[in-house]
Amino acid sequence: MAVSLVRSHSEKQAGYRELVLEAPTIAPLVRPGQFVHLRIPRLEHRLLRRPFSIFMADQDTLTILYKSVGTGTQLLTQVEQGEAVSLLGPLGNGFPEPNNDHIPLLIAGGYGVAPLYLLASRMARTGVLFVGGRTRTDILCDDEFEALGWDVQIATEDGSRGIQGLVTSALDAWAANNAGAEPAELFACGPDGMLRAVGERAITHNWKGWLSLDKHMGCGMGACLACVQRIRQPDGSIEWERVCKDGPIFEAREIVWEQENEDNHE
Amino acid sequence: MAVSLVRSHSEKQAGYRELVLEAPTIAPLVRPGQFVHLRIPRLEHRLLRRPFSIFMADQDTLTILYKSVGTGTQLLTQVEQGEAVSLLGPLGNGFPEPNNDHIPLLIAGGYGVAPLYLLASRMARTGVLFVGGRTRTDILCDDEFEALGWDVQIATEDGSRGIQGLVTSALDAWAANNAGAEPAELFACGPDGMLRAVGERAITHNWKGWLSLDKHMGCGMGACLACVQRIRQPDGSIEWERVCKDGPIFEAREIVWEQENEDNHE
Amino acid sequence: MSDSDAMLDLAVNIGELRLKNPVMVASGTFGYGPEYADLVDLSKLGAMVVKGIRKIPWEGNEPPRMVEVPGGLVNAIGLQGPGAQGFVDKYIPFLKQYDVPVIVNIWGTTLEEYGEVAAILDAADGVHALEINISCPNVKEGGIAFGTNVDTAANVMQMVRKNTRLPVIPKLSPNVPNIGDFAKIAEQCGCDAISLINTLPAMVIDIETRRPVLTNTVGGLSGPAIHPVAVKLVWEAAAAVNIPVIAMGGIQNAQDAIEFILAGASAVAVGTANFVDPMTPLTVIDGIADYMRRHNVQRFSDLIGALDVH
Amino acid sequence: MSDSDAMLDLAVNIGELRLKNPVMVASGTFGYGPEYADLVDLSKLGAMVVKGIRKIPWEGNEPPRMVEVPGGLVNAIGLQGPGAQGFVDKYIPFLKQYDVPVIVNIWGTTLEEYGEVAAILDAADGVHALEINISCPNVKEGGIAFGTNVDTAANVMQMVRKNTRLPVIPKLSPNVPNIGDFAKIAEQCGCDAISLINTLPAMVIDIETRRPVLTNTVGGLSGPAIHPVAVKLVWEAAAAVNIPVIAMGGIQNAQDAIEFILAGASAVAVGTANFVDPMTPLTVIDGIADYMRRHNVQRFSDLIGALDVH
Ligand SMILES: Cc1cc2nc3c(=O)[nH]c(=O)nc-3n(C[C@H](O)[C@H](O)[C@H](O)COP(=O)(O)OP(=O)(O)OC[C@H]3O[C@@H](n4cnc5c(N)ncnc54)[C@H](O)[C@@H]3O)c2cc1C
Ligand SMILES: Cc1cc2nc3c(=O)[nH]c(=O)nc-3n(C[C@H](O)[C@H](O)[C@H](O)COP(=O)(O)OP(=O)(O)OC[C@H]3O[C@@H](n4cnc5c(N)ncnc54)[C@H](O)[C@@H]3O)c2cc1C
Ligand SMILES: Cc1cc2nc3c(=O)[nH]c(=O)nc-3n(C[C@H](O)[C@H](O)[C@H](O)COP(=O)(O)O)c2cc1C
Ligand SMILES: Cc1cc2nc3c(=O)[nH]c(=O)nc-3n(C[C@H](O)[C@H](O)[C@H](O)COP(=O)(O)O)c2cc1C
Ligand code: FES
Ligand code: FES
Repeated sequence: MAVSLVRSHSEKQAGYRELVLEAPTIAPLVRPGQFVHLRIPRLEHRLLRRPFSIFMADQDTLTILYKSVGTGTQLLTQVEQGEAVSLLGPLGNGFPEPNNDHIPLLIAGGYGVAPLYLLASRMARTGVLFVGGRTRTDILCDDEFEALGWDVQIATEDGSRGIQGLVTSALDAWAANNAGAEPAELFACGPDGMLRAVGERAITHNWKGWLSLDKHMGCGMGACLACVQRIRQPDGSIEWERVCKDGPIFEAREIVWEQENEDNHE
Repeated sequence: MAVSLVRSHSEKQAGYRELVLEAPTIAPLVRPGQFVHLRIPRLEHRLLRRPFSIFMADQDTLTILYKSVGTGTQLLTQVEQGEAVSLLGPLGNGFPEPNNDHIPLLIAGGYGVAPLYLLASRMARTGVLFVGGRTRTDILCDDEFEALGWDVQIATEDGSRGIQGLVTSALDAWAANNAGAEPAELFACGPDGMLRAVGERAITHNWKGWLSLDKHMGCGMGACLACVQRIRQPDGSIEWERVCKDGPIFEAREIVWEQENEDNHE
Repeated sequence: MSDSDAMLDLAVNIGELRLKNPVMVASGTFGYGPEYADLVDLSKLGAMVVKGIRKIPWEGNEPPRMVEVPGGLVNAIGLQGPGAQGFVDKYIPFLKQYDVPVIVNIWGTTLEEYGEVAAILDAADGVHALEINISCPNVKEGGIAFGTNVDTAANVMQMVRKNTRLPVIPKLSPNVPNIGDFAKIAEQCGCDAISLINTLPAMVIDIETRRPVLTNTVGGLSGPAIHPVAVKLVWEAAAAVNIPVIAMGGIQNAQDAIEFILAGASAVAVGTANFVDPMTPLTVIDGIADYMRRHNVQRFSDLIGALDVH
Repeated sequence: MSDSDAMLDLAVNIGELRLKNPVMVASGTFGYGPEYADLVDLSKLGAMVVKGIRKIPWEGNEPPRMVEVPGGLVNAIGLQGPGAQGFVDKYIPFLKQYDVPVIVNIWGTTLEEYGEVAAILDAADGVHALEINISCPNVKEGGIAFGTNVDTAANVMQMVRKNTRLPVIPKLSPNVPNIGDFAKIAEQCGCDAISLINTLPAMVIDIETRRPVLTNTVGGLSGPAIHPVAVKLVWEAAAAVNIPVIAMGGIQNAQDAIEFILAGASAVAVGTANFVDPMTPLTVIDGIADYMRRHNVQRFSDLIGALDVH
């Protein structure tokens, strides 16, 4: 737990902002895929903290990349340089060590690029980033990935950038072209529907698929049991695990998706 | 009811601020002693509006002079030029027309100068302002009153400005020096203890004493009955009246002060 | 007004009373009519519910009577009022100027007084329904003392029913584990509707003086803080009976009101929010209309109870 | 530590259990111990109250299980847990590392299960008291179903009392008009203390999908929104009995806790505020000490019930 000062806060592109926090006790500990649980200043009429993936981290600072979607994130946009923000973190399991014998495929939806960028920036090798969104302004960080030497493949639902369609179509096309060439390992972050579709690809192609789940959280510390997800255990039994503590990253085969309400995911 | 834009907002002196609001539908209607009921921007976790006396009013704007004392007024200090503020007003009865045959004596404690200044600035004649406070920084607007040609008498409890003591001591001294010279009319705004003491002087000297009461308010419109005060009626009976609607100004003889908890007033 | 607007039907019946829209103001939060009339055209309201009235004039409690808390306020006004005849003489002529049903909230300290105040108001021209307050936490006798026991509640309902032909609407106490039983008793006693919730019994202490902030010691909590509690009780009460339910508790906007309606309320009342923004009842009406347009609902009654439980 | 600090005595007894200070963490809001242990030294707490445990492991409800509302949150976790033996095996060894009394919150779907879980925990070394949950609104059987009727509540209390020598603390439901009766029954059944309040039954509806937000439909409201309601109930319950009262409901800071203490609570528990700021229990302890210093109170017990009612 730390009180961090805002070093800078700026718009990255329409609807998305970057918040850089001075967090010398947290930042050096960060593993890619972890998140911070942030108390939004002046959000007095709502109680809970908000979870955000860590987008960048060095010795002194950590950066989050966020989209303004509701009461809290809208107020967050008003935070100013020099203000104090209370942070819990780094939280969650983070991505496992990538297997360097496999080509890494990163699949991102919207702000899902955030943890994947930290992952990519610390990887021993480059691979392919598949990044999707509704429209062109939802495509983030393609420059940054290209600067790291990654192949960036873009898909938008409205066709305003890259191929028109879902990010999984781009992934499927890649898989078809590269059939058998090289084993791959998937790392994905984005909406549930996307993660589920990515997970199916991982299973079909017999690749590992590491999916970062996005669940509404209470404590963020494993105490309240608000964020649970059914996870298949090594012995075949199915148990609740806590997305905040045991996750947010699970392997595609472990996740027991809900049968019903499939369309009800956000 | 109006949504007003903040024309300016500045510190007047340590702890006191002046907020100028564009209120062309309200400002021209204002009578001295009336107040506005203000919804404080970003005070989301508290519901009620806050009442403030009108300090200045012209055709387009009205000004309040306030002290930061709690959750709401502290947030109010953060309101910026150009921001929108929701106002109800002008509310309350306001001071009666002064009797021009009598010398007006104004007695102010702390922010109590606010309605008295509007009153003075619209009076046909000048008189004496007695202004008191705990310490020198609680003495407000003496310059403004002097500019209007008023005699200003200052009292502070710690003696850091003017005479040391209560404002009523200054009033008593004046009354002793001017015994019988001229009939006076009192107009006072400040804490209950002060008002009560001023009311006693009014009765003793057989002057009219118009006291502006400060009660916690709910609606400010006469609907909720939160702000009631016992008032002696012309027929001698005692009835609750609403400080927000029937007041905030009552004549000293009408007010039935509470017997108990005398020291409990703020 | 667009074509689709012309077809929007916001009207709803509460017993024999037809409301042009389902949004009332809650008793005690809008005075007797004149207080907000300069700001809000009373004719636009679904109904005007006036502050609690007993037979005789009543002083209410000593101030302080109200204190703000996070998400709400605690009040102990204590039902100050001009008495039944005083109300009729002083406010009915004013209210008659408006095209709005007037619902009078009534109480008494004895069973008999409930009957008497009902009879006086029944005889007055210009009163359109009676809301029976058996749930006020702020008076020592009367109010909640009647409302938390099914038998005494039934006695009051029958007594009022006997003394008026006007629609009768008992206002239930939230402070019971079995709200459905109270709703059913109301239906059995021939009441035309029920309303809920009244404020939740509450207390605030000044830790510096070590005294209760309110002179009455306890008061009633209202405002957004109680809204999720009210939704649950309204849902339970509406499921228990066939008579209409009028819902209140923490409504700040149309969304809060629509939650109640989906849970089974036929009408709603805006209370504490009037103090925050007196236009709230009107914005709630507009917001419900907007919602109906967006969801292609033409008749308001199709929304009532349209909750899809998992 | 100054001279006056050395003399501050924050200790308090709950039955035979001596707490070094009166500030606990509330069941279900601090896990089983390890969750917050890196941030908060458990040895500094007055007591650690763990999440509700029944005899067998229990799945709880389907998510979503929590939703934020103004001034609070509504949860329907549904008492997910590892079962009595699972708890003993998995968490007692960890908890034993700390110098803190462990209070286990227990429940069952039958009277017998309450007895069995009590017996299992009684046999375990490292459990210091049992809090009986007869007030959870989020399980279909058990919980609140037992807690809103004086007779069934008494049966549970007697059953647990029979099966343990540990201090027994029934946790009362706020959802009753007569909390004093439940407090008295607890005293008569030989319970060592009572705790209150549990969450208030509540419901949130998503008006776009027209479904309850929580899969369980209803949940329990906690947080600042319920604090004034809790203060009133604690005051009433404390007045009814001589056994100690442990108070909870919306504590965010020392001031909120002191309100409870002045109203008659011997100890308090911090719940939802742990999610906002895990340091809250510690800042509440410090704040109580500050208050005692400022008010020249040397023994904490002199504050209990020190309210001066008008
Ligand atoms: C592990 C994790 C990492 C995340 N990383 C990022 C990130 O890097 N960038 C980013 O922009 N967003 C991220 N999110 C989503 C972010 O937490 C939500 O957008 C945010 O909580 C919305 O808050 P609000 O007050 O604006 O929305 P409101 O809808 O007003 O919030 C109401 C409640 O719902 C919760 N909530 C709403 N939407 C979500 C959501 N999508 N996920 C989880 N909880 C939600 C809020 O936390 C709050 O408790 C992440 C979520 C999780 C679980
Ligand atoms: C008719 C009238 C005119 C006023 N004129 C002025 C003025 O010109 N300048 C100025 O600085 N102040 C004035 N006040 C006092 C001002 O309303 C309070 O200082 C303000 O409400 C405090 O709000 P808060 O949120 O900062 O304090 P908090 O203590 O956090 O407020 C809590 C609650 O108590 C009420 N409250 C607290 N103190 C007072 C008080 N002294 N009077 C009334 N209600 C109070 C608040 O309105 C709120 O409902 C006036 C009050 C009244 C009744
Ligand atoms: C100041 C005040 C006065 C009230 N007076 C009455 C009353 O006279 N009779 C009554 O039945 N309810 C009374 N109520 C309760 C409201 O009508 C309503 O049931 C309750 O406040 C919940 O709604 P809300 O949260 O929207 O305010 C009063 C509430 C407040 C805040
Ligand atoms: C997420 C959550 C889980 C809870 N679980 C339990 C529980 O297992 N057993 C219990 O008796 N109370 C449980 N409670 C109730 C709390 O212990 C406490 O009584 C209540 O939340 C009021 O306190 P608060 O407002 O400080 O949170 C839970 C509350 C929350 C918010
Ligand atoms: S958010 Fe509390 S356990 Fe995950
Ligand atoms: S504040 Fe509501 S009547 Fe005066």
